[in-house]
Amino acid sequence: MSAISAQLPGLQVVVPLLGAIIAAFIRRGTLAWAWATLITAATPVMAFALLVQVWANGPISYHLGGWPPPIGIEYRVDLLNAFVLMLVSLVSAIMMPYARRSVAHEIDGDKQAWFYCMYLLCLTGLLGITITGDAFNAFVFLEISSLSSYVLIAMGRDRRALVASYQYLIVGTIGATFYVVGVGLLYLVTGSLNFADIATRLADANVMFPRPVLAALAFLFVGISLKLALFPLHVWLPNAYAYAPSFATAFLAATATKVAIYLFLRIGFSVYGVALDIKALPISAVLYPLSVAAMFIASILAVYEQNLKRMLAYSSVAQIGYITLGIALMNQAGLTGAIVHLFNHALIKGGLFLALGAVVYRAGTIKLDDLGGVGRTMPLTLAAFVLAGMSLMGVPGTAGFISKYYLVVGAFDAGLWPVAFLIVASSLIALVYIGRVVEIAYFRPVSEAVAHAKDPPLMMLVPILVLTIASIYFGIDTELSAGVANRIAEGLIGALKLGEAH
Amino acid sequence: MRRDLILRIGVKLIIPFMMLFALYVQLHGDYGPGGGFQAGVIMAGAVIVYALIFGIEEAQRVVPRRLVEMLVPLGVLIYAGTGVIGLLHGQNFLDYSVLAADAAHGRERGILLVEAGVLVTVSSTMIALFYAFSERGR
Amino acid sequence: MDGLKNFIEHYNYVATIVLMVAGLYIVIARGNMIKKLIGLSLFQTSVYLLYIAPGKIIGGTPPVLDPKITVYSNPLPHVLILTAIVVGIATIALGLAIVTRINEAYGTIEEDEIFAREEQE
Amino acid sequence: MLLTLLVTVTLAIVRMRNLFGVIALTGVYSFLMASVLIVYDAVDVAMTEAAVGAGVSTVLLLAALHLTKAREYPQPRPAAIPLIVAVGVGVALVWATYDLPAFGLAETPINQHVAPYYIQNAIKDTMVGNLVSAILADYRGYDTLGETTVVFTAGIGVLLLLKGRAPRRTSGTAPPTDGGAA
Repeated sequence: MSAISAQLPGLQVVVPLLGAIIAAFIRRGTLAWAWATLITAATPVMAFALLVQVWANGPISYHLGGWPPPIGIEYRVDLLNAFVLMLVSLVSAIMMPYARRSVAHEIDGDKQAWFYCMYLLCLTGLLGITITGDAFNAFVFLEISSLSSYVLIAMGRDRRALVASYQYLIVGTIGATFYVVGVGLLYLVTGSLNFADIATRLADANVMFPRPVLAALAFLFVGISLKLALFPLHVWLPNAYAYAPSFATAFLAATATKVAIYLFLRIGFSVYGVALDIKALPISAVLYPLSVAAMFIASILAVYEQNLKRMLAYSSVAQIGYITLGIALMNQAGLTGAIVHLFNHALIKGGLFLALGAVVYRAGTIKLDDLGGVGRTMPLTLAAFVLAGMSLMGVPGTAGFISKYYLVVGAFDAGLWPVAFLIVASSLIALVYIGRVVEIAYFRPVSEAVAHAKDPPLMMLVPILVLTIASIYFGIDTELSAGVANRIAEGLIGALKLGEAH
Repeated sequence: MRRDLILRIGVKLIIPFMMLFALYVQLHGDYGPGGGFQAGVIMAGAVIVYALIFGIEEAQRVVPRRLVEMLVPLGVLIYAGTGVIGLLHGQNFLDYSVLAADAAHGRERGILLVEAGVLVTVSSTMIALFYAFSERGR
Repeated sequence: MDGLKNFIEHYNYVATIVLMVAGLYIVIARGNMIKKLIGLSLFQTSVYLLYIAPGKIIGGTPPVLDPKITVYSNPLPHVLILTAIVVGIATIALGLAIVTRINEAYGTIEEDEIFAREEQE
Repeated sequence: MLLTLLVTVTLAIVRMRNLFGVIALTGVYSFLMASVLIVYDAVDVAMTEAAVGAGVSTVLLLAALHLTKAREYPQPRPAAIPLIVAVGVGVALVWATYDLPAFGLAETPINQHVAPYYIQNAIKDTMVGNLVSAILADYRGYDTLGETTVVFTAGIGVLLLLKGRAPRRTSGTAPPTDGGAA
């Protein structure tokens, strides 16, 4: 037993990778789905075991190939990435039962098996980015997850999915190349690729080569921002989410951007923050205006959107703005808010997109005007949608409220009461776009498109309900979300090397 | 193009040498430039040249598409499987030192195995890409 | 004079940067989807020099061990760039497959025409 | 100097409108790049670049060009914004690299920190004399597994996209309704 637990960090990625390889041999869609479900279900178990280990004994270092860093590649698990691993794998596992019907409905029969292979590769890539302690290894796994997500998106039925996928490919590759340039500059000035090793050598490098050190940060920042869809670099996201198959949208929305945000935290705090005075770097100065712009402009764009998937996609851009705002605050409460919102938003958006996928499955459309009265023909689905939507707005008693609460406290702690006001004000816009759906779904006569629709089969309904209930539950019991996030923020801030003021 | 006897015979003569060269690049990778990736590209090149001259159906008779599609994941499986052997011996993933009596020989063997995995995946993927693009044209 | 000396010592960086700018320009400015992918691959290729040039040691030899030689150029950037090349070609291959499908679906691979068609719908 | 030639070819690629010519030029570009890499002692990389850039990518580009039968025509796109973005990135990099160590020195961080370990120990650890192979397949073998997985992903991805369903006709089909899944 102890032998296995020592190998857990490796297995966390190797199991889905082997799963994906074996899935490529499978021809039958249903069999591939069963296999993918089995593999996916194993990942949160491992992530949970890792989280427990790290919680009790501190960071774990796992040397791939037996070579110690910086000679070889290291997997380094601390509380932050154990938490993200847990989040990504758990949400994926919850979604898997849903996948079967939805994928069978939207993807041609002979392509389903490989669709699951792509999904497993994407999961492998995301877990690999999260767990690795090596900057270049993160790039390799970033590309695994990116290439597979381009394919997942291109599998959408609408021909616009192809264009969306192409645009994402262009933007994603530019982002990845910027990331490589940034890593290259860091490598030039420190001679190392290991995050922790770079951090120890960066302070000296900054004395000798201050410009490349700053430029590296800029390139990493832009590269990752393209991936995490930071406003105004989000243009690829709405179409990609709108035209991808429903399951792919829900999976990517709940996981991909979250992992990019994690990578941002890792580089900003664990590499730069440990070596240099993070408050002297222009991170906050750039993040504040962009985050606030995202919160308002993207939310307003959501209000005017007819296609509900695009509406939620714009809402995602706005929600990412809240997370980056929390990062920009750089204090205990703000960072806790950012991390807890990372968690809550994954649950909320996962639930919302799954609910929309159910509407696609039954009604065949997600154009708002066609969905009059859908709340009466698909009562449970729409109830879930509305509950998750309330959590999205941040109604007290929901998970979304907890995130907003910490963010507002963080803003006050930083002495920025206008920012606190903006957080509350922008949340009201979410009330408008979710309210619009409520109005049409419940107060309009039943339209032709939804007349014969009904709630989806149980296998699809249960994941929707689980995610929705979770996005309420974590507003009441905050031990696992905010409790852990708080300790992570404590760790990140405690490791910072701050300027003279402290 | 099909009537061009010299071309056809020339290609038939060249292809064995391309294959041989690919193997040389593969196995010589330990001591000189080369390795699984480069060898894979050359190997695929041989099949593609064959297909260009003799037509795609003829090429698929020699190297069936079904086989190529199986080989794509097989290469990665060889690579990852080599890593798993380390796991089974209680070492970390991809630790090749367990593959032979002493660590250095084990690692040498491990490098040979994973390079073979790379060769299989790269060459079959290149051929698969070629088939996919050329069949789409008809 | 000092500026010129510095320019020559950093000529490899300057060339790298020109390639990078050209590639990025093609990707953003051009509307033809194949041309964009070519620009993308130029952009990726330019990074190779950024990594490899600084690893070259004047007087060093390629990193293949030989008892007669003592100074080798740095092998690690070579390994990283090998990986980057492979990733690059994989991306381009996938991109071309998507472009082929776009051409089948729209009958064109000019971005502006595609957007114009979507406006009409 | 080779680098200057490389820059010249690049500018020609930017200017040229004939896609066939552009693809031929990218082949030239790759060979030049390979030559530069040999000068920098990166023989393995040069070999790969020549095989991939001049071989594989040219074949793929030509295949795609053949399938799409596309010609790039001049379009009235404004060139100012792209130029500003691209040049802006360039200026940032020039600014950044200005105080990096000059070319060819041994006393730089990258040549001092991790690399010497490989040079001194590779033959003892792995019995493989080509350091690139030793690092590629062993010390950083996990990256290479990832790299092989990327190839695998792209391979299956392209097959998924191009296999099966007969090509839809380019015109005449009604666009599917909003949101797919009709």
